[in-house]
Amino acid sequence: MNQAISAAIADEMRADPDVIVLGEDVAVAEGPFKTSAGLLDEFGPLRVRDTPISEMGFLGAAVGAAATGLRPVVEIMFVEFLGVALDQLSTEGAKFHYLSGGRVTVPLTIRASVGAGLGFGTQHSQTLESWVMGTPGLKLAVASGPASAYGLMRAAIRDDNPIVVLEPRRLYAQREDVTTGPEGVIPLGIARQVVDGDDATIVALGSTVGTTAQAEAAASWSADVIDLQSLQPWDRDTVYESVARTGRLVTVEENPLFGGWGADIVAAVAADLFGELKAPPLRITAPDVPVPFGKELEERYMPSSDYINEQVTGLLHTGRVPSPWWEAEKGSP
Amino acid sequence: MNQAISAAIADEMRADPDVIVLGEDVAVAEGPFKTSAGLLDEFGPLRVRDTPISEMGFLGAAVGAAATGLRPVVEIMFVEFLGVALDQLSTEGAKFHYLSGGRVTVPLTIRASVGAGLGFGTQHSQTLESWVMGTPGLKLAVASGPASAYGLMRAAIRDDNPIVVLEPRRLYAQREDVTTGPEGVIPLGIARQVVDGDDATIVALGSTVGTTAQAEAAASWSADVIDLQSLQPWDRDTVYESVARTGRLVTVEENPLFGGWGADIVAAVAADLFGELKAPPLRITAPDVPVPFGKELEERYMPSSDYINEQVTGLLHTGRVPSPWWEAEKGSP
Amino acid sequence: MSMPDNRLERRQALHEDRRARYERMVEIRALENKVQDLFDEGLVHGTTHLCLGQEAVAVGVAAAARVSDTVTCTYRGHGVALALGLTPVDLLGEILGREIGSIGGIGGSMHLCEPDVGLLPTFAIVGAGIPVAAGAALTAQVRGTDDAALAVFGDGSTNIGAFHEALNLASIWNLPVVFVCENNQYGEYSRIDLTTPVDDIAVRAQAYNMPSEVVDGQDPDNAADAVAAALMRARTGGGPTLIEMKTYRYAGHSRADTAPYRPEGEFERWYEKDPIVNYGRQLVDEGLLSGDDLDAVKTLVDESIAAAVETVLASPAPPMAAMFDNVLAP
Amino acid sequence: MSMPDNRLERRQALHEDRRARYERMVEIRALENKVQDLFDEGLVHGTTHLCLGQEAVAVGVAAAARVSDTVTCTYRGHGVALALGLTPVDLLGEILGREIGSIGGIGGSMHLCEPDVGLLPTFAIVGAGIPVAAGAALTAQVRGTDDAALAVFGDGSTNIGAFHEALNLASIWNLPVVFVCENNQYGEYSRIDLTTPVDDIAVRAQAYNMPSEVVDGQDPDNAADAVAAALMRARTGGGPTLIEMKTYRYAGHSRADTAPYRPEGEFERWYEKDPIVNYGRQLVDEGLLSGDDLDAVKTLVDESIAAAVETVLASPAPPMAAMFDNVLAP
Ligand SMILES: Cc1ncc(C[n+]2csc(CCOP(=O)(O)OP(=O)(O)O)c2C)c(N)n1
Ligand SMILES: Cc1ncc(C[n+]2csc(CCOP(=O)(O)OP(=O)(O)O)c2C)c(N)n1
Ligand SMILES: [Mg+2]
Ligand SMILES: [Mg+2]
Repeated sequence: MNQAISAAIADEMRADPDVIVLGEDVAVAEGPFKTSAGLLDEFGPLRVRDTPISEMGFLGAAVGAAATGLRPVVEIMFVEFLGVALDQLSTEGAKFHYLSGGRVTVPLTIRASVGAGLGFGTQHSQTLESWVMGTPGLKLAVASGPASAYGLMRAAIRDDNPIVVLEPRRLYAQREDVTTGPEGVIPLGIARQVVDGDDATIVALGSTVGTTAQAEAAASWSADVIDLQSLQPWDRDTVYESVARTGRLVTVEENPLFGGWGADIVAAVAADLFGELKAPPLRITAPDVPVPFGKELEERYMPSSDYINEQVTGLLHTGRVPSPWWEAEKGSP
Repeated sequence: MNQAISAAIADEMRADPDVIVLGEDVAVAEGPFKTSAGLLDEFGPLRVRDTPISEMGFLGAAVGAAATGLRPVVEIMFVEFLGVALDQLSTEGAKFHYLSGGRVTVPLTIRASVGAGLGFGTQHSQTLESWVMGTPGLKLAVASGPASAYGLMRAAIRDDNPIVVLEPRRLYAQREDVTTGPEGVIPLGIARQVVDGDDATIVALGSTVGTTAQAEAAASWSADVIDLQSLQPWDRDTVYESVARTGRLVTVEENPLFGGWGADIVAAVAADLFGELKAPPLRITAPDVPVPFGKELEERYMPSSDYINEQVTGLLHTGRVPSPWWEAEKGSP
Repeated sequence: MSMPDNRLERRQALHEDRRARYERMVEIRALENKVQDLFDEGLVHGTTHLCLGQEAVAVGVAAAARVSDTVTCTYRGHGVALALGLTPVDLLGEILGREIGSIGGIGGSMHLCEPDVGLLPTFAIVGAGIPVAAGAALTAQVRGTDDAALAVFGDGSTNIGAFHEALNLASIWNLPVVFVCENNQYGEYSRIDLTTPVDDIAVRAQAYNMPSEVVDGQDPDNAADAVAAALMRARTGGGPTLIEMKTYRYAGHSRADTAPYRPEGEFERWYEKDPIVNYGRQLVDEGLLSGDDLDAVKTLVDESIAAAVETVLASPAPPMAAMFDNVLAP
Repeated sequence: MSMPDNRLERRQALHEDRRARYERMVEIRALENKVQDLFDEGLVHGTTHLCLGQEAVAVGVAAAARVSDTVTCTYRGHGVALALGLTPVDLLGEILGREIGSIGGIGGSMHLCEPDVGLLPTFAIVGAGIPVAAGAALTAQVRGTDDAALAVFGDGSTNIGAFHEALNLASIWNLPVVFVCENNQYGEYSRIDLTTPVDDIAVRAQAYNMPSEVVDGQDPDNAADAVAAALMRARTGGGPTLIEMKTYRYAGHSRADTAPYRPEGEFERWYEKDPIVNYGRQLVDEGLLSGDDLDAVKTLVDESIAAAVETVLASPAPPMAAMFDNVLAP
């Protein structure tokens, strides 16, 4: 996936001289995750820049550059680092268009790596969509693999709004053939149905798309598996159409239950398709704990395909929301 | 309400010499909203301190002070300013207990004023619970008036965890008799039923508690109105008990729909009380826009008691979720 | 004497004509006093932060910068905005929340904007405009123009991280940006020495190996010259500069604050350096204006502000649907 | 020669005995090398940030501070943690994610903690520990003890806002805190001069009217003396100090980084100042140790690290339920 990201940025940089890249060690070192491979070589140090460690400063500079005509692509190495820079994203960049009566645009793409699974520990393993959600004026997309990353990244760079693109870190090493060029672009705000099935609609995002598809393939049931792709705005049409058909909604999230994006999907569906649900909506999530380091614990923290299978099976058999795995675990001494 | 807050802090400062107060202009000026009246006089400059404008710095210092034995109460004048300090709250303070194997505690209270209605404009009028939600290790409470502010503040200061207490700014001028002393303390994590009724369970928080009670009093229907008080953790027992009885759930939020706290309540109820809902869960919120300044626009932005009444009436009459007011408004030229 | 109401002409005048600088300072003061009156009459929803006493800094900055430069400024931005070329109607319209305002009444006193004269949306978050100005300078650098950017901010803002990060970035990238600190001696209700352990903000530039200067901010020519020199350095590849303008906030921090925390006699001492009184005297001494001219300026300005108030009060509130505009760019 | 395994004794030894300082540096180096080996063998889940080459700073800090002082430190904290008194088992246990680790295998390499010797949870966010140390100093000030706090952080961290805000706060409040910058010449893969426009980090203290000093960080006594002097000033009401320790990171930034970006000969030049080689030589010259003693220390340390690895590998992974512990305090 890191190659797809480099390629997407390179393609946009070729197409538009206003596209620049900023971040810590994105230039000479080509990015800590090699997501800007070849960019410095091809586009030079004026457009591809290593920054000091100062996320507020360079994200703010990117807001200013975007507001005056450039199209910066900013790397936030781990999404947690937005915690030192959120003001510029949410309170400045996201509100400039509004606060200029529509006369200033902020075509800014912020890429951030997210998620658990690589042993980076509690402060470098969250997904944190919740920090970005609920901010009108921002868009938010999440990549689920190489093709998805390529397509969303190109769309994000072309968009005239500030956009956060989250990249599940453990997918960087994933490889697949990617359609590049215009046909590879994935419009923002559109979900993608990955698997077709009957018994449920399972909405996944980022890292959980693959796990969910795997779960479905191995399961005794079949389901529509939807890669939401964009979270802000999210694609009601695709989700509603599917739920109207299957009658069951499941969301699969890598984040803790409380504050997770799944609640928004569930709340919307529960309100708008109330009569059409055959079973309670089920949210499959990580537990409400900081991400633990120990390898087995970290593995368990993320919803596995076995666990997804188990949970959906439970829902289908009983018509009720099954207990999450940790209820038993926490009970035991 | 500002007097109640001053009184709560003063009572805790009297009870425990480790309680200190930090913030911009909280000492000599007694707080921009007069929420620390009398504290400098009574407790002196060692314990009541004006800070430079550096929320990351003084919130971080408060984390360090809390981790080494003090019980700081930190004022974040407008909740948006957490955008320059979130790292210390969410990534440091909230995780210290976990990352010390339970050996370090962070008894830290962060007070922040929130909400629209006073004409402070787009960058000073949000509620932003969403920034704090979804962070295991943090607690979050929201005051709905003087007694509530007094009780929650005292509980927060005594608690051994980092807690954010949000204070709806337009309630500062509200006055009511407040039971002080131990009986006035409101345990965290407990909701309070404000009104009893039959037709629905309406869950409100902060500024919407009063508006909702008002709406209910004027309505042709009756409802349980619940002041959630604590959002993290929130009181499932009280909400579930009520919904199980009324069969209808409504949440009333001052924030935009997407990313709002109501989604979590709705998602939980939709899952756990699926069979018991007689109508779709309804979320009454502000529209998904930055907070506008113009007086009439800002008034309209916040759910009014008339609008709440209208929405709930619509739900009861049709059994469906009524359109929000802005659907019509946006449609018109 | 004339008062152009076209924004670009208003701006142009400051470059060419020192009498226009005087006029503009008088206008800023009159507008701010009017805002306070309107506030006291209950006509201003929300809050205001007046720049009374700081008029010369605003005019100096605007006189030195050109319209293709980008300026970021704070909530205490009425003066800077007027000086850059916005009209009293633009401002009062916005402050009073009317459709005719700078951004249609959606922003209020703290949120003004006018791209035509280089003003990005003003910032209600302390320090936030500083890195944004560095970013505007980055645009000029990447595009190879000789435009520059300016950040205008207060003394208290130099204690926040964004200031530090922006100056460091600007220095290491040699960005064409001028950081203008309006040291008005106070951040909210706190005197600067209670929050800031240095006497001169300008020394902070040393931490970034950046040139800096302390400037008397009560003289518009002086202010303009300092900014112009820094801009010239910026445009010619010499990198950023920090300029500390010593000035004074005559009013309280905001709204109804009467500044009781101010030591006795402080205001009076600063008033001896009043930019309008002194600059007027200077222009008279130089024979550029007569004493009568000064009175005429005042009269003209008062009339124009009164007319602006009238226009604004006759302008409608923004339509309800306006709150849904411009959330996202198409 | 003895190697106490009690944390307090380990710490105590550094105050009293320069041979212990030598031992501890050898131990840090051996442990870091072992961590690299274990990583290369695939036994370390996640990442590591080694402090090879920086051993003298860690030992100097720990020798000067007392256990009632509070220390904040970064992800590059193995050395500081060992020096403060944590045992190789504490560290390796945590790094390998075992129950026997410093915090039970919940944190990993970047998250060590030991309140008994004053170590708060180490920080994986650049700069975050700096204000937290100021806060620990605030506790001492409010309580009127003569304890102090120390923040240990890298050169690259001085470009982030938290550094600036913390130093400003510490200065204006005269807090008893010592800011120890380990200038190891690199932040990740970037040489410091690419991100930081000053030659000496120490000059940045001028922006806060704070004393500062550039110190040779390759000599543990030198480092200890500088920190001790600053601590003494802090304890006696003299306020904060910024100390820049010039040092060098022998390994890459993390994990498999081989530091290809390093200019030819740079490592070799720094290795001439190797803290262990030189300090060993010095102790021999002074007659405190013999050449054989140096060998014996190495052997002893290697054995103890080997034993620690064995102990740790025999320790179980944390139970699944451990992830639910300590989320909230009761
Ligand atoms: C991050 C942040 N913290 C606090 C505030 C509240 N606040 C508004 S103005 C102000 C004082 C700023 O002082 P200074 O920078 O000197 O500017 P001045 O108002 O004097 O022009 C403060 C603390 C804010 N708007 N943003
Ligand atoms: C806020 C933040 N930004 C970026 C990073 C990623 N990062 C980890 S270590 C590092 C380099 C830090 O350099 P320095 O402060 O010199 O410390 P050193 O690693 O050399 O000890 C960076 C950029 C981070 N952890 N936190
Ligand atoms: Mg000021
Ligand atoms: Mg370094």
